Amino acid sequence: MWVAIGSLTLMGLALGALLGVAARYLAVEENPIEAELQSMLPGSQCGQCGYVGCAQAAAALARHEAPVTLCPPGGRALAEALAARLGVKADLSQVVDDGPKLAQVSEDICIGCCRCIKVCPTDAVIGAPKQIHNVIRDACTGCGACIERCPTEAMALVPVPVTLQHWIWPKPAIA
Amino acid sequence: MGLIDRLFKDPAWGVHPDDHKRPAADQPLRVLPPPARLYMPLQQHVGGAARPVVQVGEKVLKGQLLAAAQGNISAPVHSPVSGQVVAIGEVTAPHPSGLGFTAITLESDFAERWIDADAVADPFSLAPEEITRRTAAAGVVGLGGATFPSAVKFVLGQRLKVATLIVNGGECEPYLSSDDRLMRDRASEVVDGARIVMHAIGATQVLVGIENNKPEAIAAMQLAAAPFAEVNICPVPARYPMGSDKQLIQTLTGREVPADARAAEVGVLVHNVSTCAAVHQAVRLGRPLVERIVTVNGGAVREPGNVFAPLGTLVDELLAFCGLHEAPSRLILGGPMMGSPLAHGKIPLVKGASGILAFDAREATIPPAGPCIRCGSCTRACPMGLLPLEMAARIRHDKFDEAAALMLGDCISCGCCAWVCPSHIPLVQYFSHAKGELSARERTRLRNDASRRLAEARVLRLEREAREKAEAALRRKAERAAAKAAAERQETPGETV
Amino acid sequence: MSALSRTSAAAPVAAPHASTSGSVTAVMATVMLALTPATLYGFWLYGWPSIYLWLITVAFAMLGEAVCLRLMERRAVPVLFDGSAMLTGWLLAVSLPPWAPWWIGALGGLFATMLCKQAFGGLGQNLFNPAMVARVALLISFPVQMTAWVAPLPIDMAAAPGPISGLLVTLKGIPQGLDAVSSASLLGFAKTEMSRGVDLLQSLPHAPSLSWLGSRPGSLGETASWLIAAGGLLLIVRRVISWHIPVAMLAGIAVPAALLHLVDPARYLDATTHLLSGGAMLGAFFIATDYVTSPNTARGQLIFGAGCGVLTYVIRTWAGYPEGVAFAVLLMNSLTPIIDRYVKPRVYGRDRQGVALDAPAMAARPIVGREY
Amino acid sequence: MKELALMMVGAALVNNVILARFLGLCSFMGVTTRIDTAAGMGMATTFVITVSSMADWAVQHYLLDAYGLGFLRTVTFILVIASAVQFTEMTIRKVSPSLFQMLGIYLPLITTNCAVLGVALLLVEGKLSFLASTLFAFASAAGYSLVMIIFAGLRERLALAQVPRLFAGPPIGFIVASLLAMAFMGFSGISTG
Repeated sequence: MWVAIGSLTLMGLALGALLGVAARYLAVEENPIEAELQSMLPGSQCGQCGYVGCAQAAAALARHEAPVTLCPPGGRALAEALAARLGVKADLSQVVDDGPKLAQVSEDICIGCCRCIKVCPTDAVIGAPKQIHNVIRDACTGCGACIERCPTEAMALVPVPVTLQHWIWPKPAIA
Repeated sequence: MGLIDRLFKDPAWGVHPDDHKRPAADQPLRVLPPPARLYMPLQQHVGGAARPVVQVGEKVLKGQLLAAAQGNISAPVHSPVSGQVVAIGEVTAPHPSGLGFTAITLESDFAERWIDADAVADPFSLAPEEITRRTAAAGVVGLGGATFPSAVKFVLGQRLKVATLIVNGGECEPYLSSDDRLMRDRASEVVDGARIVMHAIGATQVLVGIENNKPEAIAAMQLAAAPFAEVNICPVPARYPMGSDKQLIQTLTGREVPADARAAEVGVLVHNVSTCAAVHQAVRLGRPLVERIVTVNGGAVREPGNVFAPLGTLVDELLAFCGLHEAPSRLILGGPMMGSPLAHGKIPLVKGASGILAFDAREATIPPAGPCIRCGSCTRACPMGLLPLEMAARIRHDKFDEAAALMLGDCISCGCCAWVCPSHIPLVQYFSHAKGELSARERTRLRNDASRRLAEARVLRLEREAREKAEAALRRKAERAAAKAAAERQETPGETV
Repeated sequence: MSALSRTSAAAPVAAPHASTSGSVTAVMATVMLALTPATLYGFWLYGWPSIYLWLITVAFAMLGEAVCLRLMERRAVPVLFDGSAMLTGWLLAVSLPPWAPWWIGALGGLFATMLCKQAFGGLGQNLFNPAMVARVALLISFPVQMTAWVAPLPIDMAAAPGPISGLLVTLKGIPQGLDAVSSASLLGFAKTEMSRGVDLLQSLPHAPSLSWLGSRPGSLGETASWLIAAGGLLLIVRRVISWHIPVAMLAGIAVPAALLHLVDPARYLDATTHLLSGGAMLGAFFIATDYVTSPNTARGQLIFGAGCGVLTYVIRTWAGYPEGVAFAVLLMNSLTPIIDRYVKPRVYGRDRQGVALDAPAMAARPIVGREY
Repeated sequence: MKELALMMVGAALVNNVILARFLGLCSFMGVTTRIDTAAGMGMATTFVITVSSMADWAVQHYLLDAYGLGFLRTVTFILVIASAVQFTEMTIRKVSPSLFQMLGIYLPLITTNCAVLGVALLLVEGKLSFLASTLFAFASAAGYSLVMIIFAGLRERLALAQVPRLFAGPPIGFIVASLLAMAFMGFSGISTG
């Protein structure tokens, strides 16, 4: 009886001590995956995922608290990349990815209120008070933050037109 | 071409489709009279589109500059007829998408009046830079189908001190015979052009690779090249895709072009025979590239053959010139292995168009695709040593990164794999789809990087503005305080004095 | 005019706009053609029961395929007649004991196409050779029936069962007392004698004889080595298969056999015996070369073939079963994805590891054009 | 020497932990979607099996047998195994975070991987010497890794196949496993010859 208790206690203590030593030498400071995830995210801090910014979203992803499909601007490609990186299976059927979009100002409705300029995360809207605003296409991420702010619904997201250079062969129909 | 040759001498890669070149190749070259209306696209080359320099309503002469090159890699466009500019607008591009692109519409006055040619009697007395300049000004681009501006390649060749010019007379695509016809009829122009190119890039020898299924062309070229020791005519086995740069270089020199390098980096430069003839026209005669030989072939064509046609001619006009038995079941720009399907015939002839194929119903029928049986035919046929079946299986499941890891990027879209597939799987379409998706992702990535920088810049800006605002507030406060103090002082002047 | 040249504006058809005249059905037909002489010889050698067994096996293989296609609500006709199910049934039939009862063929045929092929998604998707899976499953489940070899009893001999009594053999089993039944093939005989402690030098003179002609007890279509080899050569000449797998597999059997026979002839059979026994020839030319379940690079095929050969030899020599081709093929089938993953052809402009070649080194190479 | 070699072949191939003894099926189905992951799992489990069987041998001989504490066998063995697993987990987390991510929950679950305890108990049953038991454990683990890698290769290809909906996922996985087990039956009889 005492031999059993004693031996088990001793074994536990010895192995525990061993692990304790090992834990000191093999300590991992931070989750290195977080920085990598953050670099994969768009980084426009648009907030559509519900987190304050991309860094917070990356942290949530690393803790497996957020779904890989969280980022609307990243679309399907980003969701796939995140799923592969995190080694999880993602249900990508829910991701609506109907191509990249751009904000566009409807010039006869815009009143030049400048509200969209203030919310644009990439400074893609230019204009001055009482002047019709415009969107710099190369800078717009299509995040849609301006749409909600526009008091006259002059802002709309339009799909990026397909050009000869950007046209993609359709995938063959699977036999 | 015996069994021994087949076993040991012929390359292991590639396929050997029925070439269907004759009788079209044996028909004498016909000249298409200028059509009433032509559509000269601004982008007939790799690189930036040309910028129009003519106004609607302006009268132009044949060979007059219509649009100037724009950017480092670009080529100008010249008028293929004399006449009048009637519009600058959109026409359907010779592209599988059927999307439009900008073209200058011309109305021909049928006078065929050329601009005053700036001919050069002895191009070999010119500096290489001058030849390059003239070639660029004439709008010469790679006429084999790649349509890369030739002058840019000359500069590359000069810079990398290329010693060997390879002239590509492979023309391995079935049905096509425009290069064959050119070499038979204008061999001396090709040889002269090749020597001018050699002079321009500072090379010391020219190797002309011609597939051995064109004995007449080989004979004509040998005759034309006889006076010039540096020009060697090298018959090569007729095997698709011998006309691909990389495979021709490998066959003629034993060198391979490394995956991340250009041909010039291994000391060779490849130009098509038609390009050489165009250089001859441009430098020796001062004529810009406004016409080309195009093969009109296919089961639906009544009189298949080669036609010398002005660029910008509609495909319909070419087909009408050669006659049709029946409504074509499929129209193809280029050869059957790599050509683009055309949605209709209202598409202009461009610089890179070596052939127009109008297939009848029988030719256009490809059996429906079946499952892959992993027979490995595609692997054996692939001239690049890739694994088409493995890449396609991954692309089918949208695993583009895995396909890229199998070197999808090295695929030259030659079509050998899809041609040889007993299950008739459209492998090339899988690869084109995946390449498009991958480049779209790359664009998205670059865009994301750019927007991240913009977002960071915005944060900095907001911080700076807040700081400046605070400073300004402080300053105003200080000024106000100072002003107040001054006012107080003014009220009590006695103290300051 | 434009109306004349208008083609369908639907989804564009990608290049190439031409295609080989070959097809899956043509490939299957060529393999069946190559298999025909050995099968006909088997029919002649083992008489009517073998013909019935062949018919039943092929019929049930196709039935299994048809049932699965119906269950998946796909049109059965085009897939059923692409020849793959028939070939699967055929290959299974020729590897069965010729006088096996009908339910062996029926079960095997159904098992091969339903569980080993259609469950994976049909042609091209299976991981294991369906015919060999069925054969192994039968061998494990019904060892008695699957090793009841009959001595050759050519169809034109008086003692051979006629069409009616042959049918009875297939349906009701081999009648008692028919002296056509012989206990074992040479490999089985050697194994039994060895386990009784009789070494080969003493037992071999009493062993069933072997020959290229194939007049020996064995599976339906496995015995006529020269006919199988001729069929295999036809496939190689017609470029249906390449030489790599057959040569590597036969070498994989012959080399260790020859070496060990040299070391101890009393314990190890010689190479010729191994090559002519069992399913070695059939396996090398028709079974291991199955496209779907073998690697598709030349080097991979050499590894695969050699593996099949060596494993066949190992199982024949040391393991419990007298014949190892089926097991060896299945084991190598399971390794095929790994071989395919690590053995890839060299990509143009890259070395074997996929690293781009060095441009300056390449530029320094002398220009060597070949004369054509 | 020959006996040892035969015993190792028997432990690795003939009486394969997964295919013949049906141990460790949890990780066999769980982490074999990719070859890399399966190889990582195989190495981790090999380490755990080998180390813990060495320790277990010592525990069995010098503690349990010596003091007649046979009833403590399972508890003590699990204690040893759990420690080995903890150590492995820490090492992998340090050395290869991506492998750590991919193995996920299956890494700590090596503790409850019956293959580990199974091999340890088989050793006790076999009453082998220290060297023989270590080699037996290593060979068993190598057989486990081999089958894991083969199965992962097959599943990678299966992921590209168009398996009917009815069979997709675990069903076809088990069918493949059964066919693989059948193929491995070809080795039966080797270790006794």
